[in-house]
Amino acid sequence: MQDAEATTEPTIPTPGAVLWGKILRHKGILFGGGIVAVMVIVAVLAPLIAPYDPYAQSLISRLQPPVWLDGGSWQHPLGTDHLGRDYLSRLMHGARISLIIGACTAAISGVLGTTLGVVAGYFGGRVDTAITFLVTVKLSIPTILVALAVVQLVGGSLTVVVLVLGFLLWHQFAIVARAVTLQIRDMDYITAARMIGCSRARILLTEVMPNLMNQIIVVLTLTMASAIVIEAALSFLGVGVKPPLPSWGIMIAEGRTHIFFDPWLVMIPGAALFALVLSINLLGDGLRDVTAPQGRN
Amino acid sequence: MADAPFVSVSGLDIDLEVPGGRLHAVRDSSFDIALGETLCIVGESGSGKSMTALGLMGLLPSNAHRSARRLRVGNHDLLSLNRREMADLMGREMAMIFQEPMTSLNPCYTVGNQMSEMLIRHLRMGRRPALTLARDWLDRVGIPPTAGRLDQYPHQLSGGLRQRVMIAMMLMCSPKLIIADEPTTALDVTIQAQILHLLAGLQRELGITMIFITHDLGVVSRIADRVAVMYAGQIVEMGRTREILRDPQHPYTRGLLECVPAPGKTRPGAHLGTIPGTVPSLVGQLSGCGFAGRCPHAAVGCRGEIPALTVRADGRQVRCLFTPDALWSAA
Amino acid sequence: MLRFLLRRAGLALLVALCVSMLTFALLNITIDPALAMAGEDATDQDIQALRVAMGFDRPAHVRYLDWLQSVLQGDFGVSPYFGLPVSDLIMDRMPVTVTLGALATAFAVIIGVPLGVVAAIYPNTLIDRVSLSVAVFGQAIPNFWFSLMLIILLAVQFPIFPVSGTEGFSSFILPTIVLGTNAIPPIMRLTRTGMLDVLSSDYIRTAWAKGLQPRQVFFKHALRNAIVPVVAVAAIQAANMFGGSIVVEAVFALHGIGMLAYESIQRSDIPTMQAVILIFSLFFIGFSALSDVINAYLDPRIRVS
Amino acid sequence: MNQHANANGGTEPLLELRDVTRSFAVKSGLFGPTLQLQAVRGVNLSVHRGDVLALVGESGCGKTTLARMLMGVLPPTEGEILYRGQSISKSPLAERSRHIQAVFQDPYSSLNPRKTIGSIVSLPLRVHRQGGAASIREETLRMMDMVGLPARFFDSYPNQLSGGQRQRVAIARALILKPEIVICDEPTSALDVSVQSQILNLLTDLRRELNLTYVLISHNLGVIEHMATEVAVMYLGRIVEKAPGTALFSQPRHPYTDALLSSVITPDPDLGIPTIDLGVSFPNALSPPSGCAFHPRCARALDRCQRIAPPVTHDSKGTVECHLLDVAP
Repeated sequence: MQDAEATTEPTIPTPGAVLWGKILRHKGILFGGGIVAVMVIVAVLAPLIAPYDPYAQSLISRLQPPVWLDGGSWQHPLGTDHLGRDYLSRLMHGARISLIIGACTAAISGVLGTTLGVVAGYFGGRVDTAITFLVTVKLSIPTILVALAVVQLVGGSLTVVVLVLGFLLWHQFAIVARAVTLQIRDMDYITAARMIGCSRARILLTEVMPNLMNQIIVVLTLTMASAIVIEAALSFLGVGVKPPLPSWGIMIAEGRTHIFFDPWLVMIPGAALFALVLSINLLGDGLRDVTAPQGRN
Repeated sequence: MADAPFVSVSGLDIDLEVPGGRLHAVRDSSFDIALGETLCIVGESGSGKSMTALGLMGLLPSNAHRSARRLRVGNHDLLSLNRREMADLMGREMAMIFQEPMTSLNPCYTVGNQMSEMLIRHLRMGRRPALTLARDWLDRVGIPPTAGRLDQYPHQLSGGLRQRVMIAMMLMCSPKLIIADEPTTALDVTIQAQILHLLAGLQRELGITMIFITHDLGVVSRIADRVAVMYAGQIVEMGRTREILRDPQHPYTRGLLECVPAPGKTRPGAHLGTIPGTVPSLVGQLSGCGFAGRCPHAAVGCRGEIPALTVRADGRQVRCLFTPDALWSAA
Repeated sequence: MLRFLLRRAGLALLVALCVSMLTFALLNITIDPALAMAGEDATDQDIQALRVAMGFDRPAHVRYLDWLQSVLQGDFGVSPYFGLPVSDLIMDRMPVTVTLGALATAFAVIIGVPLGVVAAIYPNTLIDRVSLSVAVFGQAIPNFWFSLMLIILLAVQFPIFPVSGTEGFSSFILPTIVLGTNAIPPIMRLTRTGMLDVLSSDYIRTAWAKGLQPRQVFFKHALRNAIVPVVAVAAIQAANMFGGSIVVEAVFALHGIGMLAYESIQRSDIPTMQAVILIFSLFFIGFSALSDVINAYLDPRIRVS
Repeated sequence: MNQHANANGGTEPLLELRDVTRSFAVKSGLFGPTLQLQAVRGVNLSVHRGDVLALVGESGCGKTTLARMLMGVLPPTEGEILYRGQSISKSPLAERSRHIQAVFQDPYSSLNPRKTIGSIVSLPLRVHRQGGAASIREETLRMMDMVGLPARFFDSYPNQLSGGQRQRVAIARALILKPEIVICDEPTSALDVSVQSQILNLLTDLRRELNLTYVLISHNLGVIEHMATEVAVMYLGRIVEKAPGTALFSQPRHPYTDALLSSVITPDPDLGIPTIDLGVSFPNALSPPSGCAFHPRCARALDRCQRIAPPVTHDSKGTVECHLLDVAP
């Protein structure tokens, strides 16, 4: 029986307040969320705050080291690349590409996967069998390989990369949405809503979806992180967005030629990528922690 | 009781670390049980009855703290034992039967494996003789040894059968004390009666001392020699079963008995007795009688000091400032 | 049990068929393969000639069935770029990738599972925090950048390992670390949460109440139940690594299937692309079927009804 | 009490079940063969206005499946369920929901954790567009007051309420459309005894005030004896005995009813543990025994019980399905 009964007090806070309290006390969320917030601000304001035009080449000031190395200066705090472009400005504009790819991909795959998952979980039967099979087939398709192949054949642009990744990364949403919907479907409040005469659409939108959102948001963050990494990998391999766009993957690929003498050209954009992905993951893991159903004991 | 009691618990406190602070799940629990006697601990959810049992067995969850003045079973002082010595006692000297037969057996191993494992561990038996003994024990708890039950997995058995397996398994090493935590609550009524029969029969036959945890006053009345009624982490009344059920002296015990629909007592369509309100929170600093908030007889004094468990004339112990005369005659 | 195996194999075949169809459709119908293969400077005549030469002028379903029939006989066609039969190319590259896959899978499982178990047995201790940090780190680090960092750090600053090429066992060490590091987090996390779940279950409480020794409780009773979902995830990770990691093979210049995939994609070599995608899928399908069979062995609820 | 007038079948039944059967496809194991499980096998039953019809039986007897069919959320595979003579599977859901409502067992899963109490209780009114926002709020508060929920809970969430309070919310939601029939599926079995009695008293009062008809599903015979005017005993998907509550409890006629009643344990220290002669194993519902499904567990089973399905005896004392009725007077 419910031991929760023992702690029932009239002053128990609302679920929303409980959640916010937990979020504000969770170090991973605060740290990860903080870095993500800074990156988003930098990305949005990049055209205004970047010190130079990220495409402006200057052959006299090529391969200047960052300020903390010998020969570096505050003129180019992160140095310049092999074409003399300001590395800080390219990094700031690169954040835009990563975040746009991450957000758009997560949105497309989220809508696609969640819809499939909820439909499979709620209706069950043949519909479920079909969608589950679809997910199995999707899982068997190599994501990076197919993304590379399609982007290469169709031509690399931001839109193509977003669309391809959006259609390749929906499975996690479908799996999670289906599993949670299966649990919710058997809840008595769904039966009660059916008995009241609610339409299917109303039940799905007002009874199922709100209880699903927490888990979907977690998947959203994790999918965003993998989309960002995959885009960087594609661009690194020369099959993603095309130069001179300052994608971090392209910056790493270009810096690779100078890896033995100017390793910072690889380290800086890679570190930015690592930090962004790490903080999105920390945010997602944290959200999973705080929204997880109360454990036993 | 002339002899020293077989089980002696004194000043048992169990606190749980919960998000809001410390939950005082069991407070100053003390009881003695004679050899071969059955003590029922009865109470509602959150009363601390299961925590008492788990605390005695040393099976508390990791967020729990246990302290006591005395915890003795037979010649063993449980407070002085380390983890390894305690493990030697568990299953051998004192065993426990749990509430949920469906989840209390490991789904990955056969019945025979899980039963013989006990004998191999405690009695240093070989695998073969252990399996033979396990088969005998299944027969003893009413499972005919024919159908190759030893090779079956738990999910192939019904709830009643699993509970029989559990009982056989826990009694195989002939423990002196058995703690049964709501062993029949998850079962159907007809199965419940059968399991109670089995348990009571084996207990008498083997001379085992039993602590039986339940929320069901009906079960208490049929199986217990003595009863401890728990409320909000404390024993509020303790004594011989007949006396407690016939003449409850704590307002909570009395209220609880009136809530149970019983034939002849309540007419269809009539009202049952109720205890208004809900159980108080046990988190943080507690004061006064735990039942004061729901007690129809609560007075100013009830909210100050925590009342002590006092021994009354017939040997029963009651945690209430008032005597029944003062309470019911006025009402 | 036999029935289970047959039905599982049937499902695997069906999935393989669907994947082959999808792959074929993706590379032949959604785009014009002749146009893609001809390159940018090709004239219309060149493209038309290529179309006829490669048989791209026939209807798609005919080409698919044709292709499928050859594939079933082990013939993936001839690579226009390499000028060799694709099956020869694959057989040539397979040993490198399989070696790397086996090493990396072993590395990930050997580190991930024990770390997860220990973290669950001692939750909220130093060891738990360390293993969680390892997981967070391994999950977030982009593997191509991690490869480059290892090259900078180990191969250049402390030249112990070869940084590229396929020269004996030592050239597999860095790629194994990179691939394995990516696979450790899911395995470790799932082992940890699985163990934590199982350790708070009723039957583990029963095991303690039986007076069993910690070793028996943790390894006999808990691990067997907790490992079931881990097997499934480890199979997915293994499939990814056996299928060839393009990124890692490209960075370390290992001539495996991943490298072959990269080369064929850069040259729009469609027969080879189709073959490597199919090979990868077959690894995935095979490994996930294997994990289901292992789990049926581990968990009698799947096996015995 | 007008229960006896009802039992005679003098008035038209409010709810009637005719040969209702429900089977499920069950998969054994992940890839095992599919089997048919007959959860409810040809049930005939009628509920009259003002009745409290209790369905009792052990787990797996089909009472929950039957309840879900009465709620209209699970269609019968065969047979018909009639409300005032009309098949409920044919009447639109919106129409049905005004007459039949339900209260569920688990007060934790029956309320959407993301909605406020006010929004949960008022949902039926909003779905059926009964009045404007102000009048809906007023009606909701009136209903909450009726079930003993203070108005300050209007904006609370379910997690802020105790189990008993949640069950009051569920009752308010069920009654706000003023239905005639309320299906109570184990309404108190998740609650503590002291809370159970509060909810039972509330249900008793509401029935009197609103002239309700209850179908009460329970495994607790104490609760049933206290509440029910009519009792139907289920065993392996069939109703083996149906009789007015007082008659059934004083004079059970089916051996299963007898066993069930004698296994009830009331708080009486003078009595021992009852002996139940039912054997240890429960029959497999996937392949119910031939003849009378109860014969393998029946201590008085005759030869023909194994072969021939027992006849339905319908007389002034109720309905029984047993061969023994002809043998022993």
